[in-house]
Amino acid sequence: MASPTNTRLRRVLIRVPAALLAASLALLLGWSVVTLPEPATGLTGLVDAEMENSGVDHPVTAVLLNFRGYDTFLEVGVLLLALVAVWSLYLAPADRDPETAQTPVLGLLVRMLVPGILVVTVYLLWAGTSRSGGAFQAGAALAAAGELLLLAGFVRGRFRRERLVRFALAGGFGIFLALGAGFMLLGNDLLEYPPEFAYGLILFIEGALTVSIGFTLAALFFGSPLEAPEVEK
Amino acid sequence: MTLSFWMPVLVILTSLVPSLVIFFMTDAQLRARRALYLGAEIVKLILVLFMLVGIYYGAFYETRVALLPGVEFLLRANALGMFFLTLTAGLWLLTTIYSIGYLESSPNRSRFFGFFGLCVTATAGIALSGNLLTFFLFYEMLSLVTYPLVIHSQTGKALRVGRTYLFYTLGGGTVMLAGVVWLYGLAGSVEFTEGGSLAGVEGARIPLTIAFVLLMVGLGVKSALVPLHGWLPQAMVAPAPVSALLHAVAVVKAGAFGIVRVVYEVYGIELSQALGVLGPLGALAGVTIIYGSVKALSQDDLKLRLAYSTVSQLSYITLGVAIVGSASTVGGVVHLVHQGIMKITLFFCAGVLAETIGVKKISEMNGVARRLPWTMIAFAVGAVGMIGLPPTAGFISKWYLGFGAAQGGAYWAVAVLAASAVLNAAYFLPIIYVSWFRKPDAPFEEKLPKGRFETNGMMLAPLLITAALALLAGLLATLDVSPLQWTELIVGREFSYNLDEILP
Amino acid sequence: MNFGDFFSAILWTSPAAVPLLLIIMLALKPSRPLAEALAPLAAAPAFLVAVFAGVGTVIEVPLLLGTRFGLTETTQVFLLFSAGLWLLAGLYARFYMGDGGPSVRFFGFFLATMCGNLGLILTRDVVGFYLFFILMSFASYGLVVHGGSRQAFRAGRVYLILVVAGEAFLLPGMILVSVVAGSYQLEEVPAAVAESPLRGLIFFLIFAGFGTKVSVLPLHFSLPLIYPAAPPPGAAVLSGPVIKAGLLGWLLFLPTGEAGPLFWGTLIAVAGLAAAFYGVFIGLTQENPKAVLAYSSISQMGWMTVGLGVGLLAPEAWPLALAAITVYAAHHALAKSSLFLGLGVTERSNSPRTRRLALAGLLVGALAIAGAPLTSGAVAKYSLKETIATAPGSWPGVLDALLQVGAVGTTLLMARFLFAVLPRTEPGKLFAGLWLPWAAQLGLITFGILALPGNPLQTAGVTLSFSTIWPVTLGVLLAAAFWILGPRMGLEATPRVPPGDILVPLTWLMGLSGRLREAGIPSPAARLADRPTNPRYAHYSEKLRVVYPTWLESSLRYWVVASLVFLALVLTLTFVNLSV
Amino acid sequence: MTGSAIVVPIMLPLLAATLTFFFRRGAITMSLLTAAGTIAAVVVLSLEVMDQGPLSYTIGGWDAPLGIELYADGLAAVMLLMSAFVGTAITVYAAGYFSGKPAVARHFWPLWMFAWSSLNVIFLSADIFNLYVGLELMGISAVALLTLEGERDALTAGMRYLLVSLLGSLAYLLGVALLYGTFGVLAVQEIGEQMFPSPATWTALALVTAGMALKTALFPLHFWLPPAHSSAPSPVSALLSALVVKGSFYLLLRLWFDVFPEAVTPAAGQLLGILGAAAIVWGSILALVQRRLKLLVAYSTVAQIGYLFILFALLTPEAWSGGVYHALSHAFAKAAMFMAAGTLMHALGNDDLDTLDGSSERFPLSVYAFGLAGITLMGLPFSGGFTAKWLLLSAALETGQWWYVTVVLFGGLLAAGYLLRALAHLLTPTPTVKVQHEPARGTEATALILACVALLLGLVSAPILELLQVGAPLGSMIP
Amino acid sequence: MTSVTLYALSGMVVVAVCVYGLVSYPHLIRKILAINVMGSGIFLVFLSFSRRVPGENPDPVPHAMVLTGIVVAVCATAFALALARRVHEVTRSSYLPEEQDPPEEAG
Repeated sequence: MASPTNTRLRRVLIRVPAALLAASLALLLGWSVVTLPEPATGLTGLVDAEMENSGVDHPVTAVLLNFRGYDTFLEVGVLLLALVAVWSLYLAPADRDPETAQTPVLGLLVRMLVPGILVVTVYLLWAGTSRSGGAFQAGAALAAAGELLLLAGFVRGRFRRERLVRFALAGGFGIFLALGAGFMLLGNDLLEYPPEFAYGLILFIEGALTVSIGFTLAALFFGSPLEAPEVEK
Repeated sequence: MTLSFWMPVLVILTSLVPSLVIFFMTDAQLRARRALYLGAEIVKLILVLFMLVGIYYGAFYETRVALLPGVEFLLRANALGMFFLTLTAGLWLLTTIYSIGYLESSPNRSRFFGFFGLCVTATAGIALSGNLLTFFLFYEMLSLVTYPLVIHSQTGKALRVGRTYLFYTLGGGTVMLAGVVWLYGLAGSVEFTEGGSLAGVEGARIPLTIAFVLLMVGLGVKSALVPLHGWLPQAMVAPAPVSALLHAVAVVKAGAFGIVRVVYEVYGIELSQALGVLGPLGALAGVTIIYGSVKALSQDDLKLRLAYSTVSQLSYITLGVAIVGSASTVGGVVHLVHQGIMKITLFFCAGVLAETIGVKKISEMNGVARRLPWTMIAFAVGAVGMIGLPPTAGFISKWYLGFGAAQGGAYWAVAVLAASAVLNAAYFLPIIYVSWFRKPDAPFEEKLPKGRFETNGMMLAPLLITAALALLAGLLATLDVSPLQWTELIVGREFSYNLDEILP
Repeated sequence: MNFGDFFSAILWTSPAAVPLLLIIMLALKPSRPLAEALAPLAAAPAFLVAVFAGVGTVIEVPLLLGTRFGLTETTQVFLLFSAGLWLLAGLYARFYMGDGGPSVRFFGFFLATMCGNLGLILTRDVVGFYLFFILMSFASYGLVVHGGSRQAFRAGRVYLILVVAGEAFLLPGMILVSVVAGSYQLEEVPAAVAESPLRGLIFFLIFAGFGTKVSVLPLHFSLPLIYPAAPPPGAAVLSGPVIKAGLLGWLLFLPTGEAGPLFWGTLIAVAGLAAAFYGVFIGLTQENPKAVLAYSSISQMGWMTVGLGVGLLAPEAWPLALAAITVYAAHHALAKSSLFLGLGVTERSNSPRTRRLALAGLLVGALAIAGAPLTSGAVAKYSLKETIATAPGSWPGVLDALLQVGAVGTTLLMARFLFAVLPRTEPGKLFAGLWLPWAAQLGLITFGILALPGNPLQTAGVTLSFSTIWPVTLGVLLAAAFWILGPRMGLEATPRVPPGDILVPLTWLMGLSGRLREAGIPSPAARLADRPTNPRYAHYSEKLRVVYPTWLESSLRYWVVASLVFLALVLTLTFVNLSV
Repeated sequence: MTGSAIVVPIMLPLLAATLTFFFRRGAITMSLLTAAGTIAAVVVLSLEVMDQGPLSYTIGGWDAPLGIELYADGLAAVMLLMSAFVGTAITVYAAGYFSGKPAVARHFWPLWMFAWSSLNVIFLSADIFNLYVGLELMGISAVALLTLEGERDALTAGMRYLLVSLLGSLAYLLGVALLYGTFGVLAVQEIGEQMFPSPATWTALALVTAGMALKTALFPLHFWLPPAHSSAPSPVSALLSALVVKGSFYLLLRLWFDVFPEAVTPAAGQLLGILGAAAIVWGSILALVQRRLKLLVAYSTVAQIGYLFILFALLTPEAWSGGVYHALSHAFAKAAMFMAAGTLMHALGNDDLDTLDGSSERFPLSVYAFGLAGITLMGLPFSGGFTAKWLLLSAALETGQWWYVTVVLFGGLLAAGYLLRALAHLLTPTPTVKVQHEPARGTEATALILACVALLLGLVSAPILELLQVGAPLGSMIP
Repeated sequence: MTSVTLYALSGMVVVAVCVYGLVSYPHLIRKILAINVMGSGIFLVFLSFSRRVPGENPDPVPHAMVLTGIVVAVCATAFALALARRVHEVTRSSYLPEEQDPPEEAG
């Protein structure tokens, strides 16, 4: 029987009920949003109360790195996981030979842009403690620089010194874990930073995270594993 | 933990541990396995006899382990349990000797003896169980553990039979589980107490009746009541010792034993009568008796005929239980042992016939007695017992059954007994006639090397012992050591009957 | 159990125990010759018990359900003539059989039947009686099939079917009796049965159960087959003590001597009469002398049944009736077995002189059966006549006349037997051991009457009265007339009824379903069983079981369907909450 | 603040994940050390929970509404025990299974460590957003493990599984958003106390339940499970069926009984119960018609999951304990069964039932493991499955919903049906059994040990049930 | 109906549209796109809740959650795209097996 999927009839058969159901879902969600309790409560009060011993003065970074540091820790774990997952697929490397890719305009552009991006990354990292910014935004910028280099063929996706590459990728998560668990030996809870060192620690962790996130996102963009496959799959 | 705690556990372990060990022994270690096995059995028999004497003088053995909050794993030795346990322990020893002789050459014997031991562990568990849940646990274990024995020969046919066997037993088990859970819901922990533990539960008549029906279906599968007996004739595909111990003693008896337990020690006779469930149960048993015998008439295969006769003989026990009256109860319960002894003799003979001269069909049995005189004498004793002629054990149980039925006014039961006697004669006497009074039409094919006796000594000895037991249980019924006296002790002590009703 | 008890226990159980012991010795090779020698005397202990042991001493033996041994007046008489007969038959058999395999097998069954017979006479409890009765019935099968011929096995099969049928009636009967009596003692049985509400049912079961052994009318067809089949000593024993055991069963279990409804009495009397005359008519048409004797047994047992019926009708005169039946039974046992043994002797006596002597002996036996004066037959008939006189209402007159006619009939039957014996001879040596026991028997039935209690002369005088003489003489005259005129009047072509008469239609009926099946008309059950499952049905089940579920499952896999189901679940969950 | 035993089950596997990612060699020893460490920590934690009652642990020193709390009650402890022991068995099995394939093993260990820690994150977290992150961690690592060996149908099944998993997580996230919008807190305890029925909470409940039902493959939404679990490499299909599925089920349990108790209506519970009953029947029917062994076992998972959802309709302490106990014993039995099936398929080439004929002679241990695991799945006596079935049955009878009684009983029979069909093939003797390659060293033994533990759970159920009652939402079952 | 609920409603509409997209377009990349955009829709809803809190600066916790959510979404989408590419490499089709579509419809 010709499956309805490949006929015009099929499109109608699918689309109409799908639209109906999607609409009813929208109505349901809308209705629930509208009827939310008016004096909305939030955690602003608590956050402000605890701001001074969070080590940073930007509330989002405080929540992100200190109050709910555990979420961020796991989130970086997810990032590393995604990297391993993509590498486990052993995708074929994009077949881009450097000569053709490097038109003169692109070459010049890359040589000017990359240092600029690096400066922006450092700024974003620094700003995180007081204004919106921080490890993720800086990491993203860094990743953009990396992708430019890869696209322009400045960097071939194969690094010989594999251990360094792996440290760059896993370093952020490793340091975060080491520090978080390390302080437990001094008797306080997991991921609990003594208030007086909090600022320095958070900044250090954010720096490491920025590097790792940048490299990981670039590697994810590139797809196939960055080190030479020691044995064919 | 006093002796009374460890004794039941010890009895169970003496058959569990050796069978687990035997699983891992290769077929070659013949001598070691045989020694381990026989040693375990003898130890178990001694323990059982020790407990038997203990119980006689009022000792108390109980093991109580909390399985689930509010639900216990309880092993308790009471007179009825010991009765069944002694039967199985004794016949297990004989069957092992027999199967050692029987399986001289067949492959993967350690697997056979392993599962064989597990099956007897389950039966011992059933005998010693103190409450309905423990009984159910071992009851289901028995179904599982006998499956590999039924499909031991691993032919296509055996596997098909195995499937029907499991379909029946697991189906029955599931239905029974519903009943057990329901009772636990209604009356908390259901222990086997004198006069029935549910006697106190008032109201809730409908659920109690439904639960009773569920339990009876579950137990009916193993005790081969008519609609649920389909698996028994088919299970004859199993090797002889299996069909001897399992389908003549352990498996089917577990069902009948269960029915006795449920009617007398779970519901109690008054409550069962009040619920009016005994009438239909008795009727069903009557129908099974007649049906089994009629079907047996038309079977040419010897083991099939014996299987159908088991179907009918088993329902004597259910009939005895269903008829309200101390004498019929005694008749029913004592038939538990008598039928076991007699039927195992017949199956042993069938096994010898098959193994020594390759005779499986009754049409091939002309003049067999000339070649195997002693086997056929034992067969005759067993057959006469089945018909219920004095002086064999079969007569005693049939006599008490009839006596109780007449006393209780259930004359239809007396008629059923008479009819079944005729039918049994109709399908057993021709076998005796053919084997004794006809000349063999062709010389028999000799399958075993010519030894000192007519067949392998290890197969002949158990055969003759059980035949002698069948005779003695009848002749010396009035002596204290006889199964009859022990049953009167059970009925008097545990089923809340006053003994003076029974005749001297 | 002090020594006295022990000794008496041995004494009482020996009649039954000795034969069993001998059987075991026969089975084992080393002790076989000794056992063969002792076998004929196996009945001796029983005879001694009958003569010396007093009446009424009861011993409890822990056998089966506690069997009890003892004697009453009637059972003592039964034991007397039975043991005597077993002794004589044993001696006769020793010589008739010779030695070797078959004789050992014969003696095996012979001893087993003896143990059963003597046991049931001696035992005083219901279960014991049932045990020994069953043992006797099944063991006597061996005597019947000893010949090994096809007819013997056919007779054996018929006999076995009757025994099993009898057992089917006896088991419930025994159970009901012991329930009603509340105990196993035989003494309390008749009284308890009389006033129990189940009297009718018990009566029928006991009557039918033992009737198969006594071969009362509808159940008589096995005798004409088994007597010809069995060897002479076997037949003698079967026609003597074994058949009387059935009668003893009736005497012990039926509510004799108690006031009861007249219906049962009349029924039994009528059945007796019918059997008496039926036996004579069919007997006359028989070829084989043994078959004739079988029919004569049926008729004589008929007369005893009449006596029993009368006894039931007049309960107050029951002791007299009991005595009469016992005497008649004793007479018939002795006389009939003497004829069988005599038949064995005449067939083997080939020299004219011994042949004439044997025929004379047979004549004496036949006369005794016919009730000629100076024979035990006369005494039996006289005692029967006295009991008939005690019958209520118009019964005495009718019965008296019938008795006389019956006597004539019996004499004719005996004549028929003698004509049938003439041409027959059989190879085999005539041992002294053969005709001696026979002669002893003849002596008993003629001069035995002198040994009866009461003064001998008076009883001899009674037998000489006219009423016993004319029927016999008339019978002899008629027989002579037939013998002379028969060949000329073409009477030879009297209708030949096959032995076992009603058995023929019965077997035809039984074989009906078998023949129908061969004729291609399958029984409904067979037609149902092999109805072929039509292929279409199989196809549907395959479709239902496999095709639909897999199609439905794969359709679930479409993303569209999956997501729609997901959304539907979300919506139903919320609405379910809203609605409640 | 209590001892740090509660943190170890999460941190140790994460540490191992980074180390195994970093160093090429020594991955197996690191994983085995992690397994031992986790078992020790979990046992210590269970003992603490047993005598001190539910433990809570604030991360980063910030208290509940602001910071994230870890919460360990009886349910969490039992689930942690399950994940620790089954995880260890899977680690040992995988060590043997992947010894021949270094390229695949290279990525297996970090992924497996991530999956293992994500399970422990979910079991211990008491913060609804944190649960989302844990859920994502589990989802991605599960799919990555599934597509590890790169076969054709594993990839397509993986793709479908990823889309389904993401859809489920996003639905859950939307539910979290609505809850935060209504209550402004993320801690499970606080929300539970302030919960009141309103359109937002109903929608949140619906979204969350639907999401988790999709990830746990409840009946109508189970389409992705069979292809995924049957095409995965055997240690992966064992961990998917035994552990990953239980993660989302645990989350649903946590939400229904701790977050939404007031908003939940009996009708909603009945809906889930009916879907569960339908799952039992549907899964078994399809398992009966499968030709491939691993597909048969996968459909058996669909059926067994049905048992878990019946407790939502019964709502009594016995039912709740029964459902959880079933999850526990099913984890052991199903892991053993998939391992055994995997070994046989690996050894004989393919897992078509006909080619598996007679494998009992060559691989008795695996067939015995398959059989013993089957006993637990059928819920026959002396097995963990029986205890669970007993509790569910008594609860169903107590609440008078006898149709669940028939379904639970009938389910056991159906399970017997399809498992014995498979066993019959394994047992029929065939002359020649063509063995492709010998199974790795420890693999067969691990499967047998797991199956035996599943049986043992039947005997030793009393202490585990007592542990389970600590902080049980519907009150303790033990009077 | 403050302006903030308007944002929340729009977020919900985005989610609904993405569900429709996920359902009716069989192409894998379209499905991954739908899932990614649905994530953003949910983050929009989150942020609108942070603004509903009284007081001048918004509630920082939703911001942190959204940040974490975005990173997770990035990871998931990256892995999904890589997987889709691998599926295409192996099966030469960018559709799930049960929804094989003729190329012309792919538009």
